[in-house]
Amino acid sequence: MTEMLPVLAVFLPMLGGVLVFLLGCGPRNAWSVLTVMLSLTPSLLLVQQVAAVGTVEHHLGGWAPPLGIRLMADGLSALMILLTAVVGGLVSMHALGHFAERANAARNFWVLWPLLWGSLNALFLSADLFNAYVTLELVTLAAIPLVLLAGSAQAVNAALRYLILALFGSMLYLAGVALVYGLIGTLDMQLAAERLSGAGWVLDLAAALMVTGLLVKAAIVPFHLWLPDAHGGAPAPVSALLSALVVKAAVYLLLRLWSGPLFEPLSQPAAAWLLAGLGVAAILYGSVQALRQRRLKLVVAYSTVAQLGYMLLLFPMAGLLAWQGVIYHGVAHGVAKAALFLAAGNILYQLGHDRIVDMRGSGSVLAISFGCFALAGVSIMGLPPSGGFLAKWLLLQGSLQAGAWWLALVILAGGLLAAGYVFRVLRAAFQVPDPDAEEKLPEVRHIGAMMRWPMLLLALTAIGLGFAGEPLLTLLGDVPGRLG
Amino acid sequence: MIYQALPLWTLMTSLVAALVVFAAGESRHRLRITVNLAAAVFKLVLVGVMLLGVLRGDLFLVSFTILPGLDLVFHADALTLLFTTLSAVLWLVTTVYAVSYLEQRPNRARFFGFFSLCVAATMGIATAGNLFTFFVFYELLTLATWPLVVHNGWPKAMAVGRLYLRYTLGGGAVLLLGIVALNALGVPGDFLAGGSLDGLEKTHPGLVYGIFLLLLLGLGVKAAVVPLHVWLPNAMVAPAPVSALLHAVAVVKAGAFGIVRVVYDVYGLEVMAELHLGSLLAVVASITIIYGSLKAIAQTDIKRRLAYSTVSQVSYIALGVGLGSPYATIGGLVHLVHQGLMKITLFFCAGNFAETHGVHKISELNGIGRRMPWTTAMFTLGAFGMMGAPPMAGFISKWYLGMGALQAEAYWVIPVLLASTALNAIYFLPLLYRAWFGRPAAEHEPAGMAEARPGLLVPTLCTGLAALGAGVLAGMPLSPLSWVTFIVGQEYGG
Amino acid sequence: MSLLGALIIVCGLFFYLAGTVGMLRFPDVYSRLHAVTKADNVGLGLLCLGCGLLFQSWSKAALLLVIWLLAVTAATVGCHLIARNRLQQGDDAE
Amino acid sequence: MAGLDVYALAAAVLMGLGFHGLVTQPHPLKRLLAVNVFGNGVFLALIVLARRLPDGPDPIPHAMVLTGIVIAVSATAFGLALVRRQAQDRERGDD
Amino acid sequence: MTLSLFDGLTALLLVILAWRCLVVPDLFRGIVLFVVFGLLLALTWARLDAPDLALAEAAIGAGILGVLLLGTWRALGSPRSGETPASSLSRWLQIASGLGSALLAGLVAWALHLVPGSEGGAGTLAVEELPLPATGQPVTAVLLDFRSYDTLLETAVLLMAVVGSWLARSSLLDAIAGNDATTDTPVVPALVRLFAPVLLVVGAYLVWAGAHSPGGAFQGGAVLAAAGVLMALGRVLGTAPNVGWLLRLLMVLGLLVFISAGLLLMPTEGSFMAYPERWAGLIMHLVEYALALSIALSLLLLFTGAPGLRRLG
Repeated sequence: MTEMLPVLAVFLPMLGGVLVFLLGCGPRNAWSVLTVMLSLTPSLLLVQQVAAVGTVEHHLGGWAPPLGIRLMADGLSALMILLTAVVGGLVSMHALGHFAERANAARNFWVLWPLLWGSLNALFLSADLFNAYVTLELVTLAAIPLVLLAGSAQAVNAALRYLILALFGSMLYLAGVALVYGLIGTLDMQLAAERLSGAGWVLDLAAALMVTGLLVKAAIVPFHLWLPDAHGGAPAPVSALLSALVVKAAVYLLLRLWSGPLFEPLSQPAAAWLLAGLGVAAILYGSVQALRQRRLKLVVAYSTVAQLGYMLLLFPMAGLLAWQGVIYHGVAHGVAKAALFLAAGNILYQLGHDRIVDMRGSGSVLAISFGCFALAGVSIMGLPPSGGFLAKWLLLQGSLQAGAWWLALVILAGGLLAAGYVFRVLRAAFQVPDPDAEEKLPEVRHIGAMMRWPMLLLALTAIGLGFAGEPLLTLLGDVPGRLG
Repeated sequence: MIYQALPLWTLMTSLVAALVVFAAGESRHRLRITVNLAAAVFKLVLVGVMLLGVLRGDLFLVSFTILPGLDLVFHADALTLLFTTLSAVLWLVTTVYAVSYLEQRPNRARFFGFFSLCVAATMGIATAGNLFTFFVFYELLTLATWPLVVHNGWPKAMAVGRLYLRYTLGGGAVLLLGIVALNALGVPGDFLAGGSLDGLEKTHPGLVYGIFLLLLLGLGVKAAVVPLHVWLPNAMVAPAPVSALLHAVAVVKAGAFGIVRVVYDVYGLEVMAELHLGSLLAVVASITIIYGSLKAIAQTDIKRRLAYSTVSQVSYIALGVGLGSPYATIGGLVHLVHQGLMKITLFFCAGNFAETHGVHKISELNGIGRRMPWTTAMFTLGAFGMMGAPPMAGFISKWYLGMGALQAEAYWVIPVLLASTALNAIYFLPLLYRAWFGRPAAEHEPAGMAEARPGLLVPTLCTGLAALGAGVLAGMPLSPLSWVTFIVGQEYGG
Repeated sequence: MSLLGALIIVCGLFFYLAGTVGMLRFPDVYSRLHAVTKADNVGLGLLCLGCGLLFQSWSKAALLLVIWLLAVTAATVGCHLIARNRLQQGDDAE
Repeated sequence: MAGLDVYALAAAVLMGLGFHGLVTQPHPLKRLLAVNVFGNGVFLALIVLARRLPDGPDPIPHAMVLTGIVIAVSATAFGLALVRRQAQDRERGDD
Repeated sequence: MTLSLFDGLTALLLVILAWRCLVVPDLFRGIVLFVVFGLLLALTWARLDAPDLALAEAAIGAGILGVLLLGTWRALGSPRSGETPASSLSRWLQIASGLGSALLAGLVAWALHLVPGSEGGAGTLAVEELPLPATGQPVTAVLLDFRSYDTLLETAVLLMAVVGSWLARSSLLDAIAGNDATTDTPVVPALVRLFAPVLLVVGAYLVWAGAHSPGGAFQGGAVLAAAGVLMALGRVLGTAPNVGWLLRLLMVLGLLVFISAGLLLMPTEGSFMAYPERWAGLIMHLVEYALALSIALSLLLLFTGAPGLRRLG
């Protein structure tokens, strides 16, 4: 049974999507709920198995690599699958409420999202360079139509831009894979890691192509242009999924490759510092942009640009602590960002707009939404007690141990900038409305439990991650590959 | 197990109270008050039990592994109890005061929720067993106090809130850097009597010195050490109970308490002396004492004058700790409690003046003594305490500080103390004179007595008399002085 | 036999060349269409014939014939549509 | 081998052209074409590499390219739908 | 010698076509050049011993994509969009981009020159191990057996692209049908009547032939889709606002058959998509036909751009 779980984690969600495609959401969303169950069960079982027995592998079609494709669930995969399950499960619940009045959008959402879920799991389980390309494309092509659910012209523009860049990114990645295959004739990551040592500058070029492609997909700073519009313009649950999970997919692959076949090229100081420099640029630029946005969802979207930057700081530190820190950051950010987007979406839904200036005094009316925003914001700022804080702690310690003290300064500065944009929103909520302006607050729409609880649970999880470092990092285990 | 985990439970009482208050919502006034008071009383009982336990020599320690090799540790030693007792008592009193103060105002659920959270954070700071745990609650305190500072929601309050965050979060970041640097060098920063550097000062003296500066910088923001004090006088826009709490227990004391912990339980007196860090601290503290007093004289607003007084007085603690002799330590630590009691009394009084008669400026105090005799009497007690007049609590602190300075052969401190006393007199005596003997302005019709509401007055009386008692009864067992002597005995004896 | 096949193929190529030159050089749509369809259909036919001779197999030859017929039909229809479209657009323009 | 290196060169040049087109062309349809040109360069490189096996062409790059073509065409078709929608929106905006 | 002249010319032509297609200001010309580029690429695949790819490129890459591109050009409609605006980048940036591209091309070319053949790798194994009659052809063996997982996932990509196109709500067929010359000429329906059956037969043949010679589900599916496109253009098929359940089922049939065959046999066979030896051939054929149907329908729907299809008169 254990060996089948990886396969089930990929295909049960996809079957769910196909089911909804054929039959619709069903009476009272029965099929949607069933789909969520189908998706959650194998994911959670798989994580539990990995925690219990360690790495789980599956040779597809019974063919061992290099001929066949291998699925592998190690600690890192399990952690990402767990993140997807938790965020995905709760966002699904929110989506049931969010799309309640839009049957058509609901149906499309429930087709695409389970497919996306399966695709994400497929990517996290992939141990094959080319299969990773296919799964990356799956993730992208499931994600972009979701952006369209907003239906606006802006969403269409963002989607098109996203598509073109994503397609280009994956082609770059594929070019790198082609070179690697030409060098050693295998696509399996493990085998490639063993055979590639000392492959010279062709491998460096391959690494450069693959990494650039992934950076484009991950919206790291010079390639971030599509992200704010796409994430800021999509419906709230979609934004949450995109920011929490989809952009992480490309970063995940980058980390996976770093710990495997691309270890040598990416460990050269020049490459490591170049990547970290991009990360620093992302942190500073994204944060400053977030400070300048007028719309709440754009603030949150730019925050994603900034937060992704932290994950690139790993390369010059290259130690166990930094590895744990970066991945914990990914997890914590995923949960917190999903909570932020759901909160922002709820605020938008309740007020009918998300202009920060016009939110004055709405804090007492929208106490729960703003409360969740604040809780998740704590994690984004990296303040205790939260998952973001533990990640920051690990990263700081890693950077100091590696002697990269100025990275520590950047991390701290990033936290302060994040505090700037989070508190800017909260300030609007706390401020009393201008007594001179006789405007009363507009009618506030009520949100149901289905939209309230997932947001609250995600926000609490973001805080709770501040106490869950031990079990999760034990699940993650050592750095796979050569560094351990 | 439950007994051993008492430090955690004291924290949990406030935390649970906060959650209940948040969950109950705005309209459940009675439930909110009941929960708050019950939690405060219950906490007091727990702290009492712990106090006796520590006296008996029981071990209170509970820890959770948060990251591999990093624990969240709660413990209770004598120093912890000094701070927890102060907080628990003052929380109860301030809750009563706040309930009365905020009657009929909006957003009370939010206020009391964050108020409880703030106390929980203070408890966490007091019971923290290592620097990591300390930092967690130190930052939580920042987060929990911000909503209190901006509670009014006026543009002025929001601006001050921004200033407050800039200072405290910036300080927090510096502190974090220092703590992480220690951890990266392999020192988990456990709070152990005599220090826990494990000889690091021998191998990396430069780093250890630098890290101390980082820690001091980070903690100095909350302790309002000059020039990091700017937020404090501005934070006066907050409602009176918040000011009282910020000044007497929560924020500034968190900083001061942190300095105490770092000096005694992380670095240890030997290292402090070896690297001449103690004298550095004492000099900084002295500058703050004088500067704060001078600035206080220039203020016309009562609360702002009190605020600058706080800036000055809190640094007595740092001074005592920095001097590093037993007597000076006693003086510094006991001032942690004494200053709390006196300053909270003063702020309660200022709140009473403002609430009852709308008096904010010093110039408006004329004749208030006849209309609010009880409040003014308490104000007088507090003010004399601050000046260090016997037999008030403040006198004890200053006496021990002076003795300690002589013991440490730091003779330059004596003039500082004398000057500070003189300055205190200069900025407090005019207030008292106006209040008791000043002629009310013409438009004030001199109606008879108009005291503050009982809900405001009773807490004021309690703290004022406590401040008096702490001085008069200093020789009794379990008085702040004897407890501090007990602590110092442990620190220097062990 | 194979020589004959090769000769026919070369012939077909010539027709193709002529058609292409016509398409490039002729002044308007109609005459271009004329050049391309006529010349190319013949060219393709000759090509198929030549290949059939080279393969020396009846079944393959039949297959080539089918291909030629289909291509001719498609070219005819395409030519018709283009011309018609042009005619309508030209009418609109004037 | 030498004859086939011409195709390797072509593959590399196609990638360069595609990249240049993507950077410089503003029209989304052109950008889609540029990405496709780039992709075809990559595919060509894969097939050139497949020929370097001594005993017959390597089927694995062939399968990879086939998969790649289908993915690229799917994505491009979707992109074209978006381009049309963009034009529709713009027309509606003009009215 | 002649062959390398041919190679040189082809490669040169490929590059020139790609270059022209990207730089000509006229969109229509660009598209036509791209289609020609695709056809030449198909020829190149054939030359490089990749007949499967040649078929796929001709049918999918040049054929279907060409129709889509031209249709989109048509749908953009207004003459303004005929000329694409010149680059908005400054001259220096353009030069920088050009230099960067040249550097990229140079590096890749040099790397491709250096890369050795991957002897003894997966490819050698794949050629040596041709276990089943159903997959007698190496490429088919890789696609449907060794790396069938990739094939399965790419079918899902196609499905998502179709759903995405629906969401874009921009029906291509409706956009180009309104003012088309095909509307009132009897020639087109006649052509459809003649060609559609031929294409259907050819498509089916390609699927069937995939096992032992070039062809397979994708190539066959694309030809079938071409038949559909022809019928749509000839007004035999039209768009409908909604999808019937049958159409939906057909769209996901390949995916469903593929997944369920894998999942159902997993408990007995031990791994996903491992089939018992006796049934393997049958299952793989079944999968191929189902895939071909789904691919054909998906490509057709990508062309019409509307969710549904209906028969016209």
